[in-house]
Amino acid sequence: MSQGLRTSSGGRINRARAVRFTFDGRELSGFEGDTLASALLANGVHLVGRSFKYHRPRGLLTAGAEEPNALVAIRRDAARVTPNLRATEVELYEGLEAHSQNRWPSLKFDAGAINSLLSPFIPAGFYYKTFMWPRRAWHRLYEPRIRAAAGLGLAPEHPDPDSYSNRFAHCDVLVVGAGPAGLAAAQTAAASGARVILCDEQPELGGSLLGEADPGASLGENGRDWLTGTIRALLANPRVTVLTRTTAFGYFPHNLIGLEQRLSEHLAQPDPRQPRERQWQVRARQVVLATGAIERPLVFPGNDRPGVMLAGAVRTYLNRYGVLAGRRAVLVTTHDEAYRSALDLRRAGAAVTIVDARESASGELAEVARTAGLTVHTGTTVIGTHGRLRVKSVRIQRLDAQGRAQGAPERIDCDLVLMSGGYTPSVHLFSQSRGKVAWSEALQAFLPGESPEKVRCAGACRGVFSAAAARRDGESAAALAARDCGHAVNIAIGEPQPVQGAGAAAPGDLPQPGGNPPAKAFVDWQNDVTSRDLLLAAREGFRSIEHVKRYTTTGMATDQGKTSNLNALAIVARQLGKSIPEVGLTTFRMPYTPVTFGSFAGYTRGELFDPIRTTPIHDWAARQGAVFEDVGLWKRARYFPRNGESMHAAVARECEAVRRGCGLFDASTLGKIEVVGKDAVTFMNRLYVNGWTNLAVGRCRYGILLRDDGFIYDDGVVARIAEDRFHVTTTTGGAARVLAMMEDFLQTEWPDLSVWLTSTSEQWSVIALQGPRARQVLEGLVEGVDLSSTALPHMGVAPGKICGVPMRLFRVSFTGELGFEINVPADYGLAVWEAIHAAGEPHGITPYGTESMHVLRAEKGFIIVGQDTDGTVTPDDAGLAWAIGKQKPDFVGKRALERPAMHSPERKQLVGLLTAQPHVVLMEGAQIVADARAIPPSRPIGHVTSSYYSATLGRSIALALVRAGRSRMGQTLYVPMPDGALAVQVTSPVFYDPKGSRLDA
Amino acid sequence: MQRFSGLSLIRRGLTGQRGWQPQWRQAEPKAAYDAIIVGGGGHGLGAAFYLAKEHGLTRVAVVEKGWIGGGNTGRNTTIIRSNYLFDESAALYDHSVQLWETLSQVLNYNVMFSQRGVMMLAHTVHDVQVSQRHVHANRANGVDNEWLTPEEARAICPLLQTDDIRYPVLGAAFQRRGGTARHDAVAWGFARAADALGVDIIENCEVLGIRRDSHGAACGIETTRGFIGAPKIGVSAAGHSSVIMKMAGVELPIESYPLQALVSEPVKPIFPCVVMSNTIHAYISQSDKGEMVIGAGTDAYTSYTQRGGLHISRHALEAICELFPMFRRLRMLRNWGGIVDVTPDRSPIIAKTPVPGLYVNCGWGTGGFKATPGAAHLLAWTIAHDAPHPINAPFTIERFRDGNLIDEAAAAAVAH
Amino acid sequence: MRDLSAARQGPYIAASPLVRPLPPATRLLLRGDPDVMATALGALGLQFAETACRAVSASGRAALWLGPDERLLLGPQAEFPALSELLRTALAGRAHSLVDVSHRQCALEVSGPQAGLLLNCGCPLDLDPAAFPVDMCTRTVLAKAEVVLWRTAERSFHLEVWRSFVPYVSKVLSLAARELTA
Amino acid sequence: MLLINCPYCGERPELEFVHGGQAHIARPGNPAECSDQQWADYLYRRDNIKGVHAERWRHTHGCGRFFNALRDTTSDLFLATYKVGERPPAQSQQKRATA
Repeated sequence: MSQGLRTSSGGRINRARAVRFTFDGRELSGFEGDTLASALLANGVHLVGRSFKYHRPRGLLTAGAEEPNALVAIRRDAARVTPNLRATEVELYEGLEAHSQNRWPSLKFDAGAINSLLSPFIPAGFYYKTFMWPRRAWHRLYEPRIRAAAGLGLAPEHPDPDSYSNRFAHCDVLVVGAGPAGLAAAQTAAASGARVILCDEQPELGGSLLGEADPGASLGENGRDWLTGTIRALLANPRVTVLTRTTAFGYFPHNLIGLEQRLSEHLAQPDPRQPRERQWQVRARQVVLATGAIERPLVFPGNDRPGVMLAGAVRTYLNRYGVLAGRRAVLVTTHDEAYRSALDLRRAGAAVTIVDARESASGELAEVARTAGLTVHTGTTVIGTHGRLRVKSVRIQRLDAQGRAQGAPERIDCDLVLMSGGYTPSVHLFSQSRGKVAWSEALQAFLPGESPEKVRCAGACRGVFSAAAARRDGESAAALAARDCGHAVNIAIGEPQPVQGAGAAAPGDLPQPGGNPPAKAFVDWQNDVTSRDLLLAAREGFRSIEHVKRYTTTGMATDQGKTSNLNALAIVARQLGKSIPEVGLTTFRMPYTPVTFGSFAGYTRGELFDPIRTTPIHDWAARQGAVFEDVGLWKRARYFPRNGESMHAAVARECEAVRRGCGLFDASTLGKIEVVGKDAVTFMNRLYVNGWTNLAVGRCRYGILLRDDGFIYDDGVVARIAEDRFHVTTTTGGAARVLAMMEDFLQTEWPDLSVWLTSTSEQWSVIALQGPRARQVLEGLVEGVDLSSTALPHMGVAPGKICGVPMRLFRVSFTGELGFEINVPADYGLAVWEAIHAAGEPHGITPYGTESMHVLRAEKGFIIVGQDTDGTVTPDDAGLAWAIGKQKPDFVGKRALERPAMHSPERKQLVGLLTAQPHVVLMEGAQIVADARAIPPSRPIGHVTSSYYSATLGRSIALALVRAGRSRMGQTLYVPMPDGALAVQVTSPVFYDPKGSRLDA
Repeated sequence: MQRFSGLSLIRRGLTGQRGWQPQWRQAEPKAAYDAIIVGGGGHGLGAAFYLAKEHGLTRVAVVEKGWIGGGNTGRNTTIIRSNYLFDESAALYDHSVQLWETLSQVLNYNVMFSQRGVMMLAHTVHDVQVSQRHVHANRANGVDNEWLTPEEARAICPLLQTDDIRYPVLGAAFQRRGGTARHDAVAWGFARAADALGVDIIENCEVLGIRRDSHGAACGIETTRGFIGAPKIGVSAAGHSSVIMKMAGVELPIESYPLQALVSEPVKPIFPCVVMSNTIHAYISQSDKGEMVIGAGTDAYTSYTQRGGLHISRHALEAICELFPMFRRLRMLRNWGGIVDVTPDRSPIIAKTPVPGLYVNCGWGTGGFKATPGAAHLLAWTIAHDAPHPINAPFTIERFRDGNLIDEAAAAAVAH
Repeated sequence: MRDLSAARQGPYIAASPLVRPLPPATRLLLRGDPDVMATALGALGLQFAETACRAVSASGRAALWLGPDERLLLGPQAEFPALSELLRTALAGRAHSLVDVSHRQCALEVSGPQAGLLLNCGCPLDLDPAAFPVDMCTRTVLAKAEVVLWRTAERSFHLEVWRSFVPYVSKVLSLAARELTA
Repeated sequence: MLLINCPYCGERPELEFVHGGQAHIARPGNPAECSDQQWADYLYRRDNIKGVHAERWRHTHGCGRFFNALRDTTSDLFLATYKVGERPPAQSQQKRATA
């Protein structure tokens, strides 16, 4: 299959390297340097896609990122299928496999094309007006049909094996776009010594110059040498980072710009260990936007047939890729610049007829065209085209000044139609910087004005279209930017020149004889929005451009209106009798062009999605076959199953061991804060509900922390290590929160206090040894501390050594048994744990996990903040009012506790619940009602917070928050479950050793 | 009001669809009305509709600073559910879901309410406890919600990755009556129906002040298009509620934060329901056009810029890629932001205010869209009766003074 | 009964070409007013200066400014008793807080011509020598972990990482390093 | 990701900071004398200004200090940052924040 439309010479492709690829299974070949689009064209393939709604056959419209039609899926293997890529952006590589989209069974014969016949009955927004009867049909019948017809490419179905990377970067001057303006800007900034980043979405530097027959010639004196010299200098300069295949997709506050660098998309065999894309977050002191301009299509009947393309694109395919898109071309234009394309085509041997809608075409280029023998029709419009899968002819009609037909329409046979409505400066990124754009009547375009960010625009994106002028514009913008960064600018550069008008034509649709709006005149190619749709929207009262956009979906396709917004705006403005600036633009939003989800995630995936925090004893537990649970970022051993035990069986065994012998529990994840200073006790008194003044050195107390709304925020044992030093423990989840709250009060409310905070959460490994035999196990190991109850009573703390390692020994118990918590410096945690475990063998020492800890503490009626409380529970609700220091004038939350709602008898209070059938374990979160027969909405009076089977008590136990709970002791309440209500009796929350005698063993 | 139906489409199709009239009039402000609604979003337009339809108040005006549906109504992720924890919230949001179920027919405007189910994932033991409490509490309040095992969750949403991810999915709470709707259609549907009942919809009319009579009661609003009088003023201005209410000296306990959302490029249908995860902060559904609609969290600081930081979108997409690893290759098409007014207990305020004749509907935070018809109906009732409906009675400004908070966020957040 | 004082077990550290674990050290977190800092640094033989985000180091000891009233004092592991005692006596009677955090965190060294580039895979700071000169130190973030970053030489950074975050930080650096060495 | 000028450490990325809500809301000296409304106002009432407002930040992953800032909530640009205890620098409320 020879490349029928390939020119014999020319183009920036490597004709020595043929590259084979497939499109919908067809074997084709192009050259190295081709895009999929140019290679397809070279092979005479114009039909590349089907439109979203009417499934109309579509060909390439453009040669760049603004392409609305040529959306393809690229498949490398089953797990590497990427939908919705633009063929114009896909660089060809050996063995590339491309598939067209949104058509069944094939591109040529698409059943969806039926919609095109139904088009009179399915205008814009038709789905709001129907599909409402019968009511149930929407979910079962209509919606599935609509969803099946919608969507473009197929969503990937397998996990993506590719990896993505991210990088922060900083520079003095970030230049976006490496066309004439951008290259000049980067070079000028670099020359001043500034640190520069230059990025461009293309694989090659040069921007619009790449589409010219002789790049550089248009750059003024020694243009060619300047171009090659500048590129070489930039690539060699260590202070300049040049990023090709990199799109600046988002402008964020304070000059933070998001870049998307495609690293391996163009390679036949990417290295699997290397990332596919990298997302940069660049903080730039100054930004120079040189983002160029996008050619506007024209709106006339039948302007969407394959073979109808933008004039600049045809010129690019010819000059850059050596592809002559057609032999008999018709150029339809309202703009002088487009004549260059006609002249280049002519030179390449194509026949070209020019149809200029303007009254006269007197520009210099028009004269050149005429002298080159091209026929130029003026004051002529296009009233239709012909050709289903490829344009075959256009019908043109001369109009008089009043728009009336003059003479008969004329048909011109052709295989290619070029169109150009002028250029739209790309102000996307500038607008994202919250810069204000202003309408230029002379240029018929919105130009960048002022921005609150440190940004300047240069070249075509601010209406300076000629390459030579753009070059000078880039130099002056960069000189000012470099100067604002404090770099001396050595060359005399004036202020950027104000923009002069170039007599551009107004956007909108070409005039039609008799003025009635034509059928099938497309404004938004991809979403199939016609000028008639816009008129319908205006007619139905959608007058704001934002309403028109949402009602017709113009500008909402994957090209985000890059080729349609201005024309749509102009058509709506004329319909409403307003000027274009009065109607205004819709909001520009990131990303400029679509950006891969994976690159936003970067390294944050799998094991690195969130840090996995493990304690010093984790590996020992893992070797024992522990099952772990996630608590915040921590992994905590939940239970230690032996030879296939269920959790239930393991927990029963572990609890038995603690109650009878002794158990070992890793409490290292608890938060720990060292509060030090002469005002430490004053600080603790102001913060926690408890009184601390009378807590002796060497003693501990269970502390409760509220927030100033009166609700329990955290709790934990507080030990007085010295007169001016407290060791405060918090819940695992509360560690960072509590420290932040403490610093807040200290720094902003009580800066006079002489006290400081230091987190010691990870300084200490904490080994809880609980059970009647705990002391016997410890005796052999510790030195320098008297373990007797008199010397070290319950809630005592003492320094000492264990196996030669410094230790803080706490006598505390969260199980109700004789208990110790051995705190040793973290790196010693594992060795000391193993030593204690070994010493405990004869005493039946057993490791237990968080599940057993929960059961043991529930048997004692101890609360777990976050489970038995939920941010709406006061100390009294939880039965902890005893902890409140009565004489204290204030503590955090005290005032809030005096509010009326805090004393309502109807508050939920913590109680115990015993099921009528002892072996039934209530579900945590189950609701409690007073009346068994209550049918929803049954206004429950409480809910179960903790519920377990207690091996010790031989039955299930539960804690619950119940309205006026403490006044319902002995009452029977009900827990509604799907298969019937369960009877429960309200009891005290302490089920085991209520007097606490076992603690003082 | 021209009737919408398949037939009407065909009939008018024969004459080039030129027979359609404006869906709502571009009304000029009159000097006085029986009631004014400030804010032309779904809540405001809906309130005007219910005032006219259920309370016979037809001299009503909706005053909108920009274009109707241009605020949060046009910027949200369109999720609808009522599986809230507390009795007061369950009643409020389910009142709304019940209205959603017939809204297309009531308005004769297809709002595309799709009850495809909303699945809230549980990743930790704590999550499981919180989710199951929701399931039980919802069932007790007559709100459908069921607990799913990871296998059952995957049966409903096959793409969901439950294992060998950082926080494996331990289960999910699934409300079948939850789902999504087409947000723009809600604003336009209410506008058209209200307009047909005589309500004046006045766009491009910014409120500059609230005038009060000698007794201190509200009696009208100063706007960029002149003074408009009315004895009853309902403010439903979402992120701008503080700005408007301060004009009447009413201080609110709300802060306005940027909330971002994003869509992918459209793909063929592959995602059947709505999936949400509090633990890894992400929620996702697929629009009828084929785009994945993904919600992010709020930014850390208050802002009226309607945009947020790149790190916030990155955080949301990290989570989506973790739960749906095949979506890594999808591409973001568009990212935007709104302004959500957040109260200390994450529950709304639909109530009378200290200023007689002035009513407020605000504080919906990230959950306003799902409440649209319910909030509208209750605001209209409160205005018409000068007293709250039993459902919105608890949602007062005074609750913060007395401590009767309805704290939906607290329950989920605290990890022991 | 065995003496375990030598049986230390640090966290897992993923290997990577530019990252080297540093040996265990003495770490004392000192909080107090500038005059307390001056006294302490004097006692340690270090040159006191009030400048923010700067570290001073001499003969194996260092003092890292982490906040206006907070410095991390580093020394060899063996000198822990001597240093603690030296500071206790020097600061006796002065309002301050001195807390041993030797085991709370571990130190990694990131060095080589691409050290800054590697760190910028997760650290948002400008690590160009002009912006982050030798002896600059600060708490900052690296991906989802908090670290203390201290440039000890033109191409060498000292990283302090809390113990349970060391596996995560080292794995992120190891993964990101793959792109640099290729 | 904002760039925030910490009064102690200089310009740092937002990732190192935690927002602390509206500034200059001092906790009442003697809570016992406050009415319920006054206490609720301390806890919950916020100005939520659209324009230049004073807010708190903490350089959590930095020097750890709380400080205040004047920021324009319609552009997210900072006018000034200043230490706890200092008065906000004289800024006319209407001055538009420029970069």
